[in-house]
Amino acid sequence: MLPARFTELEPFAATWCLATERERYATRLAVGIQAMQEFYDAVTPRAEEAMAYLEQFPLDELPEDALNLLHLLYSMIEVSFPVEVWHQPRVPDSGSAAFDSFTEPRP
Amino acid sequence: MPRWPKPAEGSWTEHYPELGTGTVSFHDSVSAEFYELEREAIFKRAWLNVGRIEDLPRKGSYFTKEIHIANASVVVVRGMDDEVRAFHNICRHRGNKLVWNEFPREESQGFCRQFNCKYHGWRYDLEGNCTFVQQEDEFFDLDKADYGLAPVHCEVWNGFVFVNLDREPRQTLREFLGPMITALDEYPFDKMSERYDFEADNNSNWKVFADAFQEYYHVPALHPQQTPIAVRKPGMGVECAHFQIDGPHRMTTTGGARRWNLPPEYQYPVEIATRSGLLGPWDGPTIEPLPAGLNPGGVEPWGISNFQVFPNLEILIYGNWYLVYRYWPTSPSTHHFEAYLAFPPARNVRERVEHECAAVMFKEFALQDAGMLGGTQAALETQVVDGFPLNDQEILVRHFHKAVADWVSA
Amino acid sequence: MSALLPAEFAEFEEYAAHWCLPTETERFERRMASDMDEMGAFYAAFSARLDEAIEFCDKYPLDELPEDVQRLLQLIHSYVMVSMAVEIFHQPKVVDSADAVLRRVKEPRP
Amino acid sequence: MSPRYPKPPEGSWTEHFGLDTGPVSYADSISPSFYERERQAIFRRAWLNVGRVEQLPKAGSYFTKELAVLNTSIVVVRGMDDEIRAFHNVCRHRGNKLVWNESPDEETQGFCRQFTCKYHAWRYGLDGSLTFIQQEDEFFDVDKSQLGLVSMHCEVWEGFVFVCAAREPEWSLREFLGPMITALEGYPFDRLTSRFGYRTEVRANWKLFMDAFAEFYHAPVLHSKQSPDKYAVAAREAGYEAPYYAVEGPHRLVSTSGVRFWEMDPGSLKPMEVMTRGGLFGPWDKADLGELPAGVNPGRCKPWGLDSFQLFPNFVILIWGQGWYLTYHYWPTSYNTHVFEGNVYFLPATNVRERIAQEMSAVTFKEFALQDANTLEATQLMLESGYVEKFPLNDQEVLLRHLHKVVGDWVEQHAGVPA
Repeated sequence: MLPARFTELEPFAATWCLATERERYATRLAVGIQAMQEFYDAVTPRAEEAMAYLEQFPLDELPEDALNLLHLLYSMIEVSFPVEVWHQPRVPDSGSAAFDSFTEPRP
Repeated sequence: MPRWPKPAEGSWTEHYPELGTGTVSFHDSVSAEFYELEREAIFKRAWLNVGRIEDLPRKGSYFTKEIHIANASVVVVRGMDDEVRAFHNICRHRGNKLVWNEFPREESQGFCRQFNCKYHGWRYDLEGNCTFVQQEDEFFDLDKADYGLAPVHCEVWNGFVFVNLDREPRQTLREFLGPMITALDEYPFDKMSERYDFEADNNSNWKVFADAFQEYYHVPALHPQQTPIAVRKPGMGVECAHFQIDGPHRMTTTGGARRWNLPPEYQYPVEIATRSGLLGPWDGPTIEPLPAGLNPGGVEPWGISNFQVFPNLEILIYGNWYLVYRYWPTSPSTHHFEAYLAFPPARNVRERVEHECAAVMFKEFALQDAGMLGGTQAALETQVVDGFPLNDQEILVRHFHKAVADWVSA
Repeated sequence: MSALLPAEFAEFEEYAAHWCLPTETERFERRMASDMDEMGAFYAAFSARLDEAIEFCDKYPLDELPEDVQRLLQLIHSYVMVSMAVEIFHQPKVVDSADAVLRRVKEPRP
Repeated sequence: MSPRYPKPPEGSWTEHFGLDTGPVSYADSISPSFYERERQAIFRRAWLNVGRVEQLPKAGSYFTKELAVLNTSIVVVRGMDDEIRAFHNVCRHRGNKLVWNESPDEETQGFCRQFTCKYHAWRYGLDGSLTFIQQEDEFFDVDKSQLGLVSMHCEVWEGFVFVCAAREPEWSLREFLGPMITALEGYPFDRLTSRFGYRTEVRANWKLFMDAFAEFYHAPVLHSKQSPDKYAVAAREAGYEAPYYAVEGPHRLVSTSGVRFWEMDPGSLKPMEVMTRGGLFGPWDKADLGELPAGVNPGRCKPWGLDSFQLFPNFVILIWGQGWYLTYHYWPTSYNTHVFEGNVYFLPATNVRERIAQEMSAVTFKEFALQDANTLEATQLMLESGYVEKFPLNDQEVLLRHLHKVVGDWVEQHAGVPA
């Protein structure tokens, strides 16, 4: 799913290459903190390289594998709060709160 | 021919002539208007049991209690001076709920040195004093002494923590409990600290559910499985040995042979195997001497005593263990049910298994009650029938609805 | 697979993975999810050695049970749970309990 | 602790604006009857922002808006003449809801040449005129010119589409907005079109949630865990002070000073902020928006962080120094619930790095909002208990004092006016 030079991130692609915030947030709540930590640990060392790689394309003409990689980076941002800040999937004390995305730029 | 003697008047009900013997309306259990009256006249006036002293094991232990019908959330805490106090769970700054975790509508418990408001960081000590105001000098003439947590009247009787939401309670807790309940002063509830707590949200008015636990007339019909099928006989009746009423409170005592003294076919194999069951452990430590208040009718042989403390507390004493039920109204047709079994702490696995068997069996039959009473509520709400006959074994039901009506009209 | 129970009770290993459950909530749910044949088999097998199992556990102080003994105690608790279905109701669910639920929110450990 | 920023000569912002300094009651936020009065006195009279012109890109573009507070649904549409109009979303024949998809209680948007009722196929032009009646000759003396869609007053300011439910608005939109708001004219809202929109139902009165966003006194406390400990501890000890407040008519403004996160040492930053160069204050690399109108940062704060313009009754525009903006809308649905909508607007990203920094900023915004929403449910619950009735407010909370006062004034003034 990903560009060849990022093959070692392939194990995370099926779970985390998600096009919308809704899917990314739902996955964050579903997979557990351990899985997010593993994903975070794997993807953050390659984030800078991934952004540099993606910059060679115009933003609105990303090939499919590059688009998947961009979505993976969005997921990295999504899990950064549970991993870096909360140490749990949810925002603490937000048990009954929701805040649903209804529009966002594509890609 | 009754097995147990009735009072001279011929029945327990006529022994308390103010109860009458006519049919009873359960309109009080379906009416939204009546529910509003109960809110003000009962739940904002009566002493309400919210927990046990064992729920606050050390200085700084606290729990919160949602009293939905009184629109109140109360935090109960043991202070540095070991005093138990209760406060409205409201930060005095912007009215935020002070103590909660994750879900603001749910109860919580724990241990802390002070309370911190999540919103703007105001702090209160365990005695309710406001001790810290973030950026205090931005306020106008604010004196922290004026902004302690709003206190709730709180008193403890024999380890039961009661609160009263009235501005000035009309009675002290002991006055409210009266002689029949305070005759249990010497009963060592504190020795029974091994707890099995249950809760449920039931689709019935709080009184309809309480009614099911203050008469045993329904047992053969609703709970035939309490008796093994080999010895189950149609038309079996139930009779209590003693009834007593004191103010808004009431009690009944059962008597007769203990289940485990009956022939083995009266017990389930698991009861025989664990030497425990529906009525609790067969053996276990004895509590000596039992206070006389436990068996005010002097019933011999004594079975169990069921104390109904107005408005929504039941204490069921089996001798060396006890059960508590509380019924917290959440709407005219729903309530939050709490129950627990309390035993002297198990000293070994055998005792632990005895307790487990009692706790499991308790739940089995409570589920039957909960299942059926949703149906009772739905049927009562049709309001097709308004006068229901109550027999002498149901005297406590009759008295309960009268006590509720008396408080509402007072 | 490594043993869950003390060696003396190895014959119940086949039930252990399924029924060694630390909380009443889990045991009740497992009962609701099991059929009467499964529960009947466990009940029949364990009945004969229940008393022995309790004796075995009681060689240890209650608050210092080794892990395998704790699991044996959980199996005893499950036996009590299953006996309700087997002896009393002859079905997993409590007869006439309709949609009622009663959650056990606090219990001693073990 | 002496104030870091000078206060007005009266000694406080609160007194400067002529507001009372005593404790306040939130009875206006827990009362079904007060809510009914607000609906009449405020929401039926004020200009309400329902969206932006970018949501209507071409002739025939439309969107619907559910306005529970007015008991209505409206359809906003760009006509063939490029004019933007608003209509009550109800067919004149049998009262069916005219424009909806799948679920009649959900908002929708799209593009069409005319509106056709799903029930009996009556048709309306984009200007609201009734153009077709199925089996017209079966009706009695029907005059199509009398059966156009019922319009609602609609005006556009700087690309923001406002409606007014009054039969005759008491003010033009620009009069209603007043000089403090119209001084924003020229801000390039039309270029900041990359939008992240979020919505939720909050179980709290609409004003209580506005209150949470009208003061930053809570930020170092409620949101302390959002930042690494080093920053959080420093922020909490410093407390919060805004350099500038303004009040004009029913509207109000708070400005904050800037924090140069990117100059802080990494121990005070989240690793992901460093990696993506974005966060709560937006992308670290400031968008070049050219010269800004004088209405932005009117207190001339330096360094300047943001302006939060709170437009009466329920609309907030937050302009950030880093070159982006946020809007908040609080749509009441009952006395103790409302729908909260937050929109984040950036310049369209020209490359992946810009897009990533925007993503980080939007995700961070949501984390904060989630905390606020749950806390406010807890506040609503306790205020409704009624056991405490008066609450103190400090000078950093001056804007919420103003909001509750203006709401009270409008309701009071309208008392006795027939509905």
